Amino acid sequence: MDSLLPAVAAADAAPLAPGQLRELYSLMAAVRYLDTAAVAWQRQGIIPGYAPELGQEAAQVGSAYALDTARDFAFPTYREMGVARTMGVDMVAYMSTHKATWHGGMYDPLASRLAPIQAVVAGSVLHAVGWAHGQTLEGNDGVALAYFGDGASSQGDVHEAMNFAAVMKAPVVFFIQNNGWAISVPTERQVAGGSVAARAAGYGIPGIQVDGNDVIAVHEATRNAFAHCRAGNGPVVVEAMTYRRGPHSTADDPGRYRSLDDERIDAGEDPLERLRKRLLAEGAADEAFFTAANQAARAEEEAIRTGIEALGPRPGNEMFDFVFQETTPALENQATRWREESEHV
Amino acid sequence: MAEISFPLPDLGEGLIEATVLEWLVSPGDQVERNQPLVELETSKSALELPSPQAGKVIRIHGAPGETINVGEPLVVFEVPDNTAGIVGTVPKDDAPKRRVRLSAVLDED
Amino acid sequence: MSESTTATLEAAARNEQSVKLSMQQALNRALDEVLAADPKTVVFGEDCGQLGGVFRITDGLQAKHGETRVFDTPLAESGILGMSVGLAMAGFHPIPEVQFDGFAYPAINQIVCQIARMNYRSRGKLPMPITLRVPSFGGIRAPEHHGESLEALFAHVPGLKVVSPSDPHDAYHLLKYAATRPDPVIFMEPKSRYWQKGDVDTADGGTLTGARIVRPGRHLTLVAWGAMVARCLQVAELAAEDGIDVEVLDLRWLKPIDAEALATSVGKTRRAVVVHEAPLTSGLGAEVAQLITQNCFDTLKAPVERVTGFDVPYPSGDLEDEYIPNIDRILLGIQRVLEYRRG
Amino acid sequence: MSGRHTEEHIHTVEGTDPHLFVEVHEPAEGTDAGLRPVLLLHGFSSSTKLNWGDTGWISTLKSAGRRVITVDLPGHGKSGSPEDLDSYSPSRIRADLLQVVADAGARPLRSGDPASGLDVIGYSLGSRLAWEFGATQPELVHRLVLGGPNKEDPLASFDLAAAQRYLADGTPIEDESTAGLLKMAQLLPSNDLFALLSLIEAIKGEPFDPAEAVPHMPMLLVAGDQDERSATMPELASIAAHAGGMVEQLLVPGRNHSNAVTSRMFKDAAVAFLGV
Repeated sequence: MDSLLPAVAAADAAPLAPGQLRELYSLMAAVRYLDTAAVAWQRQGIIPGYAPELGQEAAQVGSAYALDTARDFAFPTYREMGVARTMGVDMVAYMSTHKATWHGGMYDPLASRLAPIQAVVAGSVLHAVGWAHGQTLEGNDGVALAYFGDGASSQGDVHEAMNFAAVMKAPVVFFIQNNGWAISVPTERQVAGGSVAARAAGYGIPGIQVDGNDVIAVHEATRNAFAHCRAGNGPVVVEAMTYRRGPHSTADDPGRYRSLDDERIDAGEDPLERLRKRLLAEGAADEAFFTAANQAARAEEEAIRTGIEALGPRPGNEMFDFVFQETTPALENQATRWREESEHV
Repeated sequence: MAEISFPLPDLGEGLIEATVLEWLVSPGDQVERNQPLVELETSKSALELPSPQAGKVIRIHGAPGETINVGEPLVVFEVPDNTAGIVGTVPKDDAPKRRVRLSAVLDED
Repeated sequence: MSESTTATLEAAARNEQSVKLSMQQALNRALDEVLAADPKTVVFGEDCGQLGGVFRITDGLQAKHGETRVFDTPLAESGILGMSVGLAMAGFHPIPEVQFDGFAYPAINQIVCQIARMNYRSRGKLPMPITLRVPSFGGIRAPEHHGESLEALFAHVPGLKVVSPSDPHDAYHLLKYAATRPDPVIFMEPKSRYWQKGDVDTADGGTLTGARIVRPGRHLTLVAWGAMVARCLQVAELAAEDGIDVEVLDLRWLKPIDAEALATSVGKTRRAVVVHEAPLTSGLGAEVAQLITQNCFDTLKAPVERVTGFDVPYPSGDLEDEYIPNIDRILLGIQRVLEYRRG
Repeated sequence: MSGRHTEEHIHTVEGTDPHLFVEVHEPAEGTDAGLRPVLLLHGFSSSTKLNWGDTGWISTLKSAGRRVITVDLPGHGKSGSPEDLDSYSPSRIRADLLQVVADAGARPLRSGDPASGLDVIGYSLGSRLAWEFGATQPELVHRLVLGGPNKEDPLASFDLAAAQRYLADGTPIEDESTAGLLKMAQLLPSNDLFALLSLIEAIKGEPFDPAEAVPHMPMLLVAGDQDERSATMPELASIAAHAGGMVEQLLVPGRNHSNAVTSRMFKDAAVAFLGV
């Protein structure tokens, strides 16, 4: 497997500054608090469901931290809360999808550079290729960052996307969070050969496997991948080996397919704890920083909770308003009928 | 320009081959659709094969007296790229044929 | 310049605007003009570049507009349509082609779950101005999956619009119209009509929304679209020999359906037969029949008849003529309506 | 085939309708030579389609500006298969043909009017019928082209009993000509064997005797030089010549009785011979 990106390995290899490392920690903490809280909100009846990303904070924050929202674009699945937070998306607008307010979330995908939340497994990977090819056609240097998991890698669309991107030299970073589980099926029964990154060789493009719980390693790998793409060298596959510490979603019961002992052994070290130790060891942060970061994360979570609780249902006419840019007479009739009949009762 | 090969068609009733009697066109000839291409003889009858399309004849297969199997190349045309090699056939706008006639007393109320 | 000279020049200009083209040529010209007019338009699909597409609809466009505007993709329909979504998100106006109706099936996920919904999902922030060209319907004795009629499937999907031209003039104008819309349009080209020529008035497309009366009549309305329009016109001529004056309504837009045109026509003729190649059950004919019944129930002289393909997989070429509504089956459908007497 | 079907105008001869399938093919657009119509008479066990359509004769004549009348003989092609033996007799067929061409617009010859009269092209059995038709209708028939002609009708020596035995229980047919003719008839699933045997029976009742009535109008005799069935063509020519008619003969090299009919040489000669 390619671990080097020859064109850029040396060029963009400056280590992260202490301030950037602290920022990474703050982001991961914010994500951890919100993620943990969201599971609680579901239990409390504030939101009907949620897909936690506990344990994947390093993979999400580390990769999204490499993205330049002035020119790049990210294509999430339904489990990229950490990506959204890192990209600075309004988190009430983002979490509204889990409140069942609006499928794609209430944020503006164009302004935030984050495509709408995608419920179809591997549904958006091809979109990233199309968007990226658009950059080539326009002569822009934007890069598409396509998120998907080990389970999604079984979908034919992922093959089509990698093949298209490789043929067209489209600037796409295929970022796989291999979290060990596709709901109840472990990676070894999902990914033949054990690695998605290994497939890259078949497309003649670089494929990198990286410790997905090491935020610095993830970030550096993604940053190099971006540089490779931006230089016109075509797509890259980055596979972050991580662990889904929580259930697939709040409707899932991992006790039916894995034990707590398994989880303890397989999950490895908590990515936040790992970064904390490193910051302390390098003298980049002290306990006061961590206390402050955790407090800020808690405050942020409270604010988002308030926002989510305040979020009422969208007006029913929006069902009709966003189907087309140019509506149709039949749809207008249905909207009128809906209004009359809903007001009648 | 593109080449399109016209194989010996099934001449009906399960015939599997035909013998070339005489070519009516030569390589280089420009032919119109339905222009006679070749005289063929089968075990049942002799017939003249009309050209399935317009185009320039590039190659012909089978000297007089030689037998060609159904499906084997008979003649190769050069045609404008437009319709060369498209999938399926180009349907003809035949004059409508009917068996059904309408009968109705229309009460114009 | 004298008045008569001006008139002559205008007449000459008008003549130039009316040209005889096949539908293949008309579509090719429409794409050419759309590519020239809008630098954000991209045309792509399997073999769309140098080959010019399996039906030559994109013939010569790559040479003229360049490989960044007109290009070949790998052979994967889901990839083509998924890529269209991304291009639309990047501000392009994609005009992808799937080579044949049946090859839209591998792309159904991207068409239904993505293209049709992205505008909705993004609350109007990510419009999908995608015109998906699908050579459609049967009649050319082609292999399996090359003769299908998917209009009901597409029309059932919220967020898609569906249109099918029946002659070169409409093909030219409807494609130009569809390609400049901000919503996804499934453009179903009747592949059996690609090569017949007709007059195309390039200057005046007429009304491009809604249905079109292609032959006025008094006694009965034949509703059709795509390749069945030409056949219904033949049927109308034959019916005229028998003293029945048939109106032929080309529905054109299969979504949204022009319910008003249906009501106006059948309100006048009081009898209707809808003709399509697709299978009977849950075909678009059922929708048409319902709309007519809804709006013309009081004046209808007979239940709306449907003359359609059968609920069978589209057959091989040898049986095609048995499957596609032929002149006699349509005439028999008309006869059933004419003979109908209430209770 | 884009012929005009004349079935709307049914005339009966001798009180019964022969159910003959007749088509009139107009000259190709813009080519009308202004000449009399050409009647085509096909051979035994053939049809208008096989003898004249698929072989390119109709299109050749149309392109030459000729109006063409085709008719399927009783029991052949798209014509009916009457049950009475009389409907198949050559004399009855000649009477029906006269009615057919009259209905199709053929008019008696008038001096100086190239559109008057009728040209007739026959092949094999059709040539026999044409010979007799010309001999009995001198006021109507302008010229004759007889392809694959024979002085003696091979059908007259057909062993009808042997054929019927063969069809009933498979008893082999000894007579080679009979076996060959029956095999030819059986090759086409569309043939009505009962009707063909009726035709043979009727012909045996009225065998061909070219000397009995000899046509006097100009005639062109054509056969393949490998055509054994037309070996007596020169004798037929001399009968006609002795009677004072103008006779031309043409041998098509390399062709036999079944494949001479498509020959371009044959068609060109016929078009030229009739184009006066």
